[in-house]
Amino acid sequence: MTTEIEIRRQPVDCAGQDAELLLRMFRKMLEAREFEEQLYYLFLTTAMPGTMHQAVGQEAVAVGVVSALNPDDTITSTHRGHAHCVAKDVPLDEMMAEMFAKREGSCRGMGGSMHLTDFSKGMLGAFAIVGSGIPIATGAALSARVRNSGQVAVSFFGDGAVNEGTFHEALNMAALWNLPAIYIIENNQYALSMTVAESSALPDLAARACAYNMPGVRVDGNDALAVYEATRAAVERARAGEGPTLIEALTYRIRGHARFEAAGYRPAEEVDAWKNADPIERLAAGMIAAGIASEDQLNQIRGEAERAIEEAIAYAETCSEVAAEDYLAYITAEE
Amino acid sequence: MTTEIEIRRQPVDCAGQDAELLLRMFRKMLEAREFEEQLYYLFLTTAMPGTMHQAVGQEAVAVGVVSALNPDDTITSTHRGHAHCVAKDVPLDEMMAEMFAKREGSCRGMGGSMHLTDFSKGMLGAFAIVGSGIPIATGAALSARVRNSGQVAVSFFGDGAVNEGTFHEALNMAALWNLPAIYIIENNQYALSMTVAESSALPDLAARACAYNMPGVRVDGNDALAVYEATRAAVERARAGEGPTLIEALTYRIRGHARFEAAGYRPAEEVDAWKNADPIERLAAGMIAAGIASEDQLNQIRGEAERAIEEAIAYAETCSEVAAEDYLAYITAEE
Amino acid sequence: MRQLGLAAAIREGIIQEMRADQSVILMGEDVGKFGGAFHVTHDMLDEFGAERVWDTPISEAGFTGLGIGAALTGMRAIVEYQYLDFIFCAMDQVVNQAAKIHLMSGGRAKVPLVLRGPQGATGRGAQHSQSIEAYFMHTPGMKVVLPSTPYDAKGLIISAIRDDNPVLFVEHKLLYGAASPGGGKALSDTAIQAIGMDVPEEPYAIPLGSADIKRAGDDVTIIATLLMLHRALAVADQLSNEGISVEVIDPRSLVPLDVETIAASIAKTNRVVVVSEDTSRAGVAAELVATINDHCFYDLEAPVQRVAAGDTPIPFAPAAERHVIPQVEDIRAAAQRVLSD
Amino acid sequence: MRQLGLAAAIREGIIQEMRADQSVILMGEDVGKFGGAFHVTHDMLDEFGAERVWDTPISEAGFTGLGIGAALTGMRAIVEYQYLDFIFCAMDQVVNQAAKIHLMSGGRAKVPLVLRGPQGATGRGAQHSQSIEAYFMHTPGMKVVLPSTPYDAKGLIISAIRDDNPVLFVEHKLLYGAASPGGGKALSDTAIQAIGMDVPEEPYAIPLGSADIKRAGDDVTIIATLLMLHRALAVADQLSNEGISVEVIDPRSLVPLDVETIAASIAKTNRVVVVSEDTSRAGVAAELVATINDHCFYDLEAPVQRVAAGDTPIPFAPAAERHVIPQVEDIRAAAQRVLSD
Ligand SMILES: Cc1ncc(C[n+]2csc(CCOP(=O)(O)OP(=O)(O)O)c2C)c(N)n1
Ligand SMILES: Cc1ncc(C[n+]2csc(CCOP(=O)(O)OP(=O)(O)O)c2C)c(N)n1
Ligand SMILES: [Mg+2]
Ligand SMILES: [Mg+2]
Repeated sequence: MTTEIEIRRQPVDCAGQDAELLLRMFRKMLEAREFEEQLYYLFLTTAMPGTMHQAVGQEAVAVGVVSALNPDDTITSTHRGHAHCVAKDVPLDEMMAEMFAKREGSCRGMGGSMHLTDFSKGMLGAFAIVGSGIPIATGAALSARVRNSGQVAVSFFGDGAVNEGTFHEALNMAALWNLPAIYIIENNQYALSMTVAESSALPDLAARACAYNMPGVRVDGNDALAVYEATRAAVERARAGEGPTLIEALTYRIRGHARFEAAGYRPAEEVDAWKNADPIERLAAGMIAAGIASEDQLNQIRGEAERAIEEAIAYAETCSEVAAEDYLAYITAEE
Repeated sequence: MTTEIEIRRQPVDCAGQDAELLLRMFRKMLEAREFEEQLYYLFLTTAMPGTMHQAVGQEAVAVGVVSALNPDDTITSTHRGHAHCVAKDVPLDEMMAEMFAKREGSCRGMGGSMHLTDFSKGMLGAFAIVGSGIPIATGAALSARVRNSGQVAVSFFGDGAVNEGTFHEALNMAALWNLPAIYIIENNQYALSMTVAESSALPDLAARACAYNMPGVRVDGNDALAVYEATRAAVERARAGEGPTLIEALTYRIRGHARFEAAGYRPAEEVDAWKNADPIERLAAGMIAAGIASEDQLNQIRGEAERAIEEAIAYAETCSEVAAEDYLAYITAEE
Repeated sequence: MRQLGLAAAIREGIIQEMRADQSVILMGEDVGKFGGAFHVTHDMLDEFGAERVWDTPISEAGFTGLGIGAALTGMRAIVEYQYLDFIFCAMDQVVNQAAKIHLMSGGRAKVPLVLRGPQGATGRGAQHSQSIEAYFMHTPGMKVVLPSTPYDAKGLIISAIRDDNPVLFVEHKLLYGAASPGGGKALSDTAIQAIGMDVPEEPYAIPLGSADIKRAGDDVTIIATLLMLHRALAVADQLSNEGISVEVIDPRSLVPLDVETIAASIAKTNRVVVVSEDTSRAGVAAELVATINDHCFYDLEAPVQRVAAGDTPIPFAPAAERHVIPQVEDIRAAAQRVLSD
Repeated sequence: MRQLGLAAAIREGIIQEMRADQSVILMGEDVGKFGGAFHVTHDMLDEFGAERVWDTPISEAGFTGLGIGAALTGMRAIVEYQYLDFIFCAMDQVVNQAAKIHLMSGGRAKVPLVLRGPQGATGRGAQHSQSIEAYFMHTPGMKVVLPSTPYDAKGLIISAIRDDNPVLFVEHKLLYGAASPGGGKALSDTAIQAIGMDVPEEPYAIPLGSADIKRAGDDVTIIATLLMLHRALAVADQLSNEGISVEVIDPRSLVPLDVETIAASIAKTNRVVVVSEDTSRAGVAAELVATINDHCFYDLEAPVQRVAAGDTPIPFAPAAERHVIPQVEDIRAAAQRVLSD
C-alpha cells in the first residue's frame, strides 16, 4: 500500500542532457543552500529577527520544478520558501535584506522569512498557513485561463499540507475545469514531528490524485533532473489545456523543522543516510560522470555561489532600517 | 470514468428476507414521506415558520442505513434531515412540534427544520452547513473507541458535501485511526442546481475513498434492502475495528431543493423517470412479489403512517408557544 | 426615475462593471446556471460566459482562495457566499490571506476582491441568520460595506469592485426586494421604507467611507445600517409625531468609517443611539460606542445607547428571534432613554 | 511555595484533570510524541497513551470537528492549535457548530470543549502574531479565558476543562516562561513581572467570570489581559514613583466578564484605561469601552482611553511590530492623558 522509500544515492544520470540547464540548476541549488547555511550562522551569532525554516537537502525540488517554467509562470510557496525564491530568480540581495528586516527587502521588511515574495518574478507569495497557498495558486491558474495567457501556476507545499481541506477543494476544482495548475508535494517525510504514515491514511501521496481524476506522479526529489522532467511533462499537459498534475517529490529535510529545532524524533541513521543522498552532490557527480563539467568548473561555481551570498549579506547590512511607521503605507492599497 | 447512472425500477428482491425488518422499513419510509408531504401542505396553507428541505424519494437511504444500526449508535444529519430523524426513532410528535416552533419540539423550538436533533436517540445533530457534520460524526466514532463502547457513528451528507474540505480531513483521520465511522453520501445527483458531474472531478463518488485507503461502495439508494445490506457490512467492519467505509447511495430528490424551489434546471423526463423508481413502491412491490405481505397489509400500514402524522400535527397544534425569552436558558450550559 | 429593488440594483452594478472591465469575474455556488440563490446574478452566465461566471462546487475555502489567486494576477474577483454565514468555512483565506497579503508583500501585491452575500435573521435558525460584519471590521486590511437602499447598493458595489482591496459587501435578505426570493418576506416587514429606489441607469460610484444622513434632525442621532436603518427611520417617523427631531445616519461603510459626519451630528444633538443587527458583544455597535467615546465624549449629555442583537446564537422560534433582534420598539425605547437620561 | 512558569502551570492543570477524569482527552498537531510546539503537553502521551492524546494530521477544521463530536458523546475534549492564528482554518466548526449546538438543541446537547493555544506578536510576521480573542467574544455560546499568571493559568484551565461549554483558552507566547521555546524571548521582555508564580501542587479551580485586582489603587483604573497586564503593572510601578496610584484589573475571562469588579473600581477612580493586544477596531478594548459606557458613564471624569494594537496586519520588522503593539510607554501616556483630561 505504501511505497517503500528507497534512498537513492546514485549520481544524476546526465548523459546527453543539456549542459546549460544542468549547470544553471547546480548553481541555483548552491545559492539556495548557501543562503540558508549563512542564515543559520547569522541566527546563531547575530540578532536576526524572527525565525526561519531551512530547506537544506530539498533544493532539487524547488530548482528542478522552476527550471521547467517560463519566467512569467507563477508559483506559491510556504513557510519553507527560500529555495523557491532563489529558483524563481528573486534577487538574493533583496531576499537577504528582507531577512534582516530592511527597507530594501523584497517585502520592504513587512514580510520576513515566512512571506518572501516578489511579484515581478511571478512569485505570488509565501503562505505560512499550511495548505493555504494551494487554492491561491489554483486561482492564478484560473486567471491564466481567463486571460488566455498560456501561463501555468505551480503550488509548492509539504507532505503535511495534503491533509488540509484546501488541498482537496483546490485539486477538485483544478481537475474539474482542467486548469493549468501543477501541485508539488515536497515530501520531506515529516510535518514537524509527524511522519507521513502517522498523518496520511494513504502514505503514497501521489496516489491521492486518484480522488480528483488527476495524474499523480512520484519522483526522486533529490534528483534535480528527474524533478525537472516530471515538471516539464506536467507543464506540457497544462499548457495544452489537458489539466493539472500532482507531483510528489520525495526528499528529506536535513535540518530541524525551524531554526534551532533539534528534530530528536528522527533516528540518527536515517538523517545520516539522507545526508549521503545530497541532491547537490548527486548532480555534481552526475555531471562529472557524464563529462559535462570538471571538478574545477564546479568548484568555481561553488565559489561564485558563496560570493553571491556574501555579497547579499554585505548588501543587507548596509540597507536602511525599517522605520516604525513604514507599515502605515501598506495597510490598504489606495490610488 | 464516471459510472453511467441506470435508473432501477425493479421491485426490491425480498425473497427469503426478514419480514419484520422489511415491514419496519416500509413503515418508516412511509412516515418520513408523509411527514414531509403534510409539511409541504402546511407550508402552502398555513403560516409555518422557517423553511424546509424535503427528502421525498430518498427515504430508502435514511431508513436502510439506520435499520442496520443499534439504537445507541449515533448519526449526524444535514439540512435535509427529517427522514434521518424518523429512521432514528425521534418521536414524530416532537419533530412536528419543532416544525411548528413549539416548546414541546425536539429542540424546544430553538432548532427548527434544519437542526432537528434528539440526543436521547443517538441523533447528534442536523448540521446545515454543508459538510460540517462529517468531522463531528467522526469525533463520535473516536469517542466510541476511547470509551470502548462498541458504538458506530454514521454521517449522512449529500453529493455536494464531498467537495468540502471537512470531508477530506475527516475521512483521512477516520481511516488513519481505523475509527468505527460510516460515511453515507446521499447522492441525489444535485447540489441545488449543480449536477455531480459539474461539481466533482471524479463523479464516481464512492471511488473518492481511494484517497483514504478506505473501501468505497456504491449502492442503489432507492432499494432499502440494498442500502441496509451495504450498511450492515460496514457496521461489521467498524465494530471489528477494521475501520470506516464510504457508501454512496444513488437516489434522487423528487422535489425542489427547498420548500418552493422549482428545480427548473432538471429535465422533466428525468424527474418523471425517477418518480417511477420510487423506493417505497419498489419495496412494496418486492414484498408482495416475495409473498411477505399482502396489498391489504401494506395499505393498513399506509393508513397507520398517515394517522401517525395526522396525530403529530394535531399534537403540535396543541403545544405551547415558545416564549420570547425561552432561549435565554439555552445560551450556555450551566449546572 | 426608474425604480429598482436592492437585489436588482446590485445586479445592475455588477453587470455594468463586467461590461466595462474584462478583468471582472464572478464565482460562487449556483451563481451561473441558476442565477444565484437570491437571483442577484441572474442571466450573467448567458451574457458573460463560463470563463467569467464560475459555478463552483461547495468549497468555500477553495473558491475564496481561487478568487484571491485570480485577484493577485490581474483579475477583479467577485466571490458570492450563498449565505454570509458560510464565509466562516473560508475564514483563513479571508483573514489570514486576502486581508494580509498587501501588507506582507510590502505593498507590492494587491487583492481586488469583493466578498459578498446575504445575511440577516429571517426565521431560518442559528446557521442561516447571523450578521457577520464585525468579524471583518476587526480584520485589518479589509473594507466593510453595507448598503441600506438600492441607490446606495449600486453605487457602493461599483466602488467595491473598483477598489484594490478585499471588500466585504454585506446584503440584507429582507431588503432584496420583491424580485428576489428574499423579497417575499421583505414586503411583510412593514418597517422597510421605500427610500433610495430611484436608481440611475448609468453607472455611478459612491465613495467608500462616506456616511449618508438619511434624515436630518436636532434632538438625537441614530446611527444604523442595513435593515436597522429602516427601523431607525420608522422610529424617527414615530418620534416626530411627538415633536422629537431625530437625525438618522447611515455609515454605508464601517471600514472606512466616516467619523466626521458622525461627530458633526453628535456635536449638534449630544445624544446618540447606535443600532446594529449583529451580536452586541464586541460587535459593530460596541465599536461605534468606542469611536464616539474617543472622538465625542465631551459632546455627550448621556451615555450612548447601544442597541444590537442579544448575545446568543439565533433561536428558530419567531417570537424568540424577534426578541433577540432589535425591533422598532427597542430602538424607540433606546431613543427615549437617551433623551430622558 | 514551589514556582512554576505559565506553560508548566497549564500543563499541570491539564494532567491533573486527565488523571481525575477519564473522559478528558487531548488532540492537536504534535501534542503527543513531540510534546507540543511550546511543550505544554510534554510527556502526556507517555502517561495517558494514544487513546487519550491524539497526534493529529494538519487538519484544523477536521480535528476541531472531532473534538466537538467527542464532546457531544461523553468526552471532555481539549484541542490545541499550534498557533491560535490557525483557528481560522476551523472557524466554521467553532463559530457555526461548537458555539451554537447547545442552543440549537434546545439545551439538550452539551459541548465541553477547550480550544487552546498560544498567540501574541513575537517577530514572526502577520500570520503568526495575531491576538484572536475578540472574534470569539463576538461569538455567543462560547467562553473566553485569558490567564496572565501561572497561578491563574492553572486554576483557569481546570475550570475551563470542567465547564460544559466551548471555552477558548488563550495563552501568550511571551508569558510561557523559560521552560518553553517561547520562554527565551519572554525573559528578554523586561516588563514581564514575576507575579503569580507560586502555584499550589493540588488542583484548584478559579471561577470563570471573576476578575482579579492585580494591584489596588485610587487614581486611575487600568484594565488589561495577558502580556498587557504585565505592561500595565510596569506602568503602575512607574507612576507610583510620581505619586499616582493605579488600580490594575485583570478580567481573566472576557466571557463571562466580571462587570461588578470593574464598575466598583471606576466608581472609585473615575478614570479608566483599557488595554489589549488585539486589533483595536471592534476588538476587546472596544467592547470594554462600550461596557463601561453602558454601566459607568456617570462615574467617568474623562473619556476612557483605549489602547490596543493598530488596525493593521502585523508587520515583520521589529520596529514596526513594536509600533503596532501597545508598549509600556503607550499605556503610560494613556494613563497620563486620562488623568489630565
Ligand atoms: C494551518 C497550519 N497549521 C499548523 C501550522 C504549524 N506548522 C508550520 S509548518 C508545519 C509542518 C508542515 O509540514 P509540511 O507540510 O510537511 O511542510 P515542511 O515543514 O515539512 O516543509 C506545521 C504543523 C501552520 N503553519 N499552519
Ligand atoms: C457550507 C455551505 N455552503 C452552502 C450552503 C447552501 N446550500 C445548502 S444545501 C446546498 C446543496 C447541498 O447539496 P448536497 O450536499 O448534494 O445535499 P442535498 O441538498 O442534495 O441534499 C447548498 C449549496 C450551505 N448550507 N453550507
Ligand atoms: Mg514535510
Ligand atoms: Mg445532493
